[in-house]
Amino acid sequence: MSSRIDVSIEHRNVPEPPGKKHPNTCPACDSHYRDDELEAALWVCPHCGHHFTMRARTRIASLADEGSFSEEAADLRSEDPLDFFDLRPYTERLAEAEMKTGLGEAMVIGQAAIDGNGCELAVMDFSFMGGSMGSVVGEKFSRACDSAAQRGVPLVSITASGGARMQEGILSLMQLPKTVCAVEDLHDAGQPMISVMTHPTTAGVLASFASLGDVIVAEPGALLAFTGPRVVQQTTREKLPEDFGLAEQNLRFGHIDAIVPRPELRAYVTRLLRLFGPNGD
Amino acid sequence: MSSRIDVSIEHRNVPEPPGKKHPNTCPACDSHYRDDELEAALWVCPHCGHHFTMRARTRIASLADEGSFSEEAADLRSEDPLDFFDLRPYTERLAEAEMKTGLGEAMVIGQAAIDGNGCELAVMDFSFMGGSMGSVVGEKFSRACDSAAQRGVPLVSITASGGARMQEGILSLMQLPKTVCAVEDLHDAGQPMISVMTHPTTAGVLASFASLGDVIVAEPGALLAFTGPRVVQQTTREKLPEDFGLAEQNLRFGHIDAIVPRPELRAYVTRLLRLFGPNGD
Amino acid sequence: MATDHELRLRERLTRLRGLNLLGGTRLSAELEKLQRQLERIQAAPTDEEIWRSVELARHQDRPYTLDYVERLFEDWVELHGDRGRADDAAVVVGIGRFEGRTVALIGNQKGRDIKERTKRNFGMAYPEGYRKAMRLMELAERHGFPLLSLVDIPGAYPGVAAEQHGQGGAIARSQALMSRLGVPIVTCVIGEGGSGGAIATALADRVLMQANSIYTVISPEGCAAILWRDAAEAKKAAAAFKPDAVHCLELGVIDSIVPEPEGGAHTDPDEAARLLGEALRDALDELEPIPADELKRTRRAKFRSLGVYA
Amino acid sequence: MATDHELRLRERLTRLRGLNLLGGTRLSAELEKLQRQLERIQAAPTDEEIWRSVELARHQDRPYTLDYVERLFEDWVELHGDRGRADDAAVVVGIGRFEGRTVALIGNQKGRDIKERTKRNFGMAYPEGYRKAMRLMELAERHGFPLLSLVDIPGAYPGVAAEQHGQGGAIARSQALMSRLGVPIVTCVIGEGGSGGAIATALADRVLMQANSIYTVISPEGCAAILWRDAAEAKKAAAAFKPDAVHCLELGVIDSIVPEPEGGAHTDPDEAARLLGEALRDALDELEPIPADELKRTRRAKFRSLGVYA
Ligand SMILES: [Zn+2]
Ligand SMILES: [Zn+2]
Repeated sequence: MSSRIDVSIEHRNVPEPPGKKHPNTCPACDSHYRDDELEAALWVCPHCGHHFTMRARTRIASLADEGSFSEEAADLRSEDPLDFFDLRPYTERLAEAEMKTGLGEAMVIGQAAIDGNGCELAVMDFSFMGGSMGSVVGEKFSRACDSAAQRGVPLVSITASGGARMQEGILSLMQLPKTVCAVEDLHDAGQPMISVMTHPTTAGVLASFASLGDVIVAEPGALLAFTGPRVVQQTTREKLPEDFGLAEQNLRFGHIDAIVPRPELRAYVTRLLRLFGPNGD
Repeated sequence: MSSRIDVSIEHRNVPEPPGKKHPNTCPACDSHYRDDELEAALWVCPHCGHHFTMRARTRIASLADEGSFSEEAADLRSEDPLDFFDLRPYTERLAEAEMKTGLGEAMVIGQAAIDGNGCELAVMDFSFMGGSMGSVVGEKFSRACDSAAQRGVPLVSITASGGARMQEGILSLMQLPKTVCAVEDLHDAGQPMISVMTHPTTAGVLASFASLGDVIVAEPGALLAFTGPRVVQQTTREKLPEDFGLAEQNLRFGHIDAIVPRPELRAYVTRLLRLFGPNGD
Repeated sequence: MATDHELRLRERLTRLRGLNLLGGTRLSAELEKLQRQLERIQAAPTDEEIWRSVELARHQDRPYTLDYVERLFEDWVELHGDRGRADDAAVVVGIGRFEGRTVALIGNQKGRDIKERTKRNFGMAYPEGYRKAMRLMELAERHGFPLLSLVDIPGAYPGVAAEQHGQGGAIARSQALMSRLGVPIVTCVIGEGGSGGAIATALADRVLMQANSIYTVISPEGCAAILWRDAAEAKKAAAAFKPDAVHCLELGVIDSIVPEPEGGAHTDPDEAARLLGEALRDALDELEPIPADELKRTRRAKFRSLGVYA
Repeated sequence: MATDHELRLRERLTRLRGLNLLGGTRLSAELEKLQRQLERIQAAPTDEEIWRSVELARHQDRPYTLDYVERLFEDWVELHGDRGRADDAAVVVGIGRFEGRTVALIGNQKGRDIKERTKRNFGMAYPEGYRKAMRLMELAERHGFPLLSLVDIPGAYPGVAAEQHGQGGAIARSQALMSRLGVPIVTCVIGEGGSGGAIATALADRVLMQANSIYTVISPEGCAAILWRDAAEAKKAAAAFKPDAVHCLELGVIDSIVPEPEGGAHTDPDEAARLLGEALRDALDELEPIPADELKRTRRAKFRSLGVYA
């Protein structure tokens, strides 16, 4: 008896998703670069086009008009509501992440202009505890929505996240409905959200605000999946399609609007801001 | 290269859909009956349960409380806006259909009560030119929606149709948006529509009001398809699944809420009328 | 027959003049347009002329949706996917700037060469395509963008998977959604307006047809196969059910005819685009001042009035 | 620790008392309920008690959605299908009469025996299941039926097809739709409230938990596998992230705890149903007088207030 849901899996022949190597070695073509070389190339491999992870502040600098970015809610910090302790205390992990990244949390928000178009930015940083979403990320995103609504400008969200932050337990799950409600309030205020999904945008972030963009674009090769390939493989023993969960598969299945290479992102977002802008109506 | 849309076809082993034999011979089990035998059995084969086509007035009698039905718009008649002539003039076909069926058109509408619950009925008759939808069917359905809205009662629609009436050309296609708008006006008035699809409910009727029921049920074995099996087979040369387009396949694919055998239909509709009724809110 | 046809159109004009509609300016604009149409029509199309429309509507060089988009839109961004299961290439959707405003566009899209035709399924949408269109309608509504739809579809796709994925319901629900929108909607049939596939995205405030497009309840071949039991009698069928723009206008099914370059749109795509753009702009200009509730009410009333009976 | 826990709950009570909310009666009812909860709590659950909740929440004899439906509803009609591609048996939807009013219900549904478990995919919805739920939400909104949701899902399904069909987006959009509804929504976690699969149908005006249910951001095993690199450490993980009803209440994530029969719901399903029915009825009674706009605003404000930060 066949299942009621057609669970046949579509396989395609595409290259393997990138594995893990030295951070500045291209996982796709093995070219190695200095930081300044990659910085100059927007952290895109000049040889093969592979998109390296981009830090939040670098991302903001690459999009916002010079001097236009004005950060908001920079002083918000996580608490430890569960006294969470796995192999180490949560508070220790937080302190270490802040030390390592120079960021207070996995998301930076603020006002900006892109090619003269006012907007609000909410940018995640994967280096801060895998971009996981706890109470502070939820609150920051929520405030970004309000800031955009109050000023009558679109919100541009750029995600990179492994999912919810386990160390905040059920409260981290609650950041899903929280950010969803924030986007809905933004929409009720008549403002759009442009969602840019970068590698990886998974689990709780994919299943909440990131998927609610009026326009959703992804960077090439980004993993966009609720459950990542390793867990799917282990749990179901299914043979995974070669491009499982990647942006390319998501485009084919109708989940995103476009795949935009990083060098073209600023122009693409600018065009959208113009179309959604006050003269656009 | 695989198509962007997963067009893999699900096949199942189920019995062949009924073919064509003498009207009172069961196409499923070959039992033969007199009219009065079938009438007493609601035109369901007492031996195997096959559902014969049921005429509109018989259907109304089987559902409505005795004496409760009050027909509306009985005097509407088709015109021939295109002076349509194929092998015979449209006007001649119409006259013949009226003679044969005793009906002015392929739909009967009116006020009724079912087990004491007030409602509006819109019942199609496949015997009148294959239940095709032209201007009169569209107008009658539209008036049924208004009558239900004005009296604050639900609409129960019972369809049996080969599609739009070609002889009215583009005007018959316009009955799709017309009936759709009528249902939306009904919904805006706060009243539900219960859609009962009987064999066959296809093409223009399936692609308009019949699919807009708040609850959609079908009779067992009914063909519910936009394009029937013969045309699909001829056009695409695809191997058809055994239950192609039947109610059972539609239920499996999520298009209908339930398959309700005719003897249970009255009780089922009654229950829905109670739930949607004025005390239900 | 010419006289008869003119008579009917004159009757319609007279009826319109007698109506006590809201929005006097709009009505007089409407009347003026009909008057112009009337003047353009010397005679009802002959059977030969009807068949020529069928051929031109299907001409392999006829401009398709994207040909018009590139000529009429600035800042065009094509959007993709139904957010469910697929991105149907037979339906193109996006937003762009048209004559100084942002609009949302839905268009059927055929392919030019064999490879593209296959990719776009010869312009025949799957249910996923209608759902993609519905997603754009919701986006338009959310942001107050007027909605344009360009119709050019041979018909709903007669395939097994299309049925299994719920073609009938998708066409019904797409129309239902259009009847609920508070933004102006303008549709133009730019080639084949084939049956359910066409009406799925044509429940608009203004429905236009290019002069050589057709709008049909069934393909001429399909009609001939059923009524004449011979698909080769398509020409007879077309003559009988009259899918050309002039007859559609006469029957009140469309609001006006968009002229094409002499010889058909394919002979001069730039000029065809200019003429189409003008007609779309005029329609939007008329509709934009109307409040959302009135738009919706009038749109529904218009479609609910279609049909001829005694 | 008990004192500490009580303290926090008292703090929350104090905070609530200080809030200048609309609807004084509703607020005082809220306070009264918290007071009762507080009295019931003698001490925060120990690690052992938390693990016992995990076991009871997953107990093979625990009542599932349909067990409650048959005990609490009259005139129940189960509805089927997402009107797109499938009818997901892991999600049950329908309308029925509950305490004198028609309500719409959405519930996760596990299977009792092997065959039913397979059919219902062990209670784990596919995206089609969330879309089926959304269809019911739209029906509820259209007819003003209050919406009840019973949550009992181990988690979103970790399968390839579930991803290909858009699991993440479906969960997000289901929540978004709930945040837009103008009808009262009451959710109760009746077993496992597992991550995204649970929250997809839990954005409610009132969120309840049965005493032995759990509500988690990730399964204890999943958490252990990641943080301890050993799924067998699930008990440690559960003790660390505290998925039990008492802790969820303390964190402000749920509004109240629905008592179960001594020994767990499975020991006396009738009594469990009676207690659940009472709690659902109380919640609906409170919510029904509130106007749609205020319901929606308050619902969003409540979820937007969740989280702990400095
Ligand atoms: Zn490289
Ligand atoms: Zn039989």
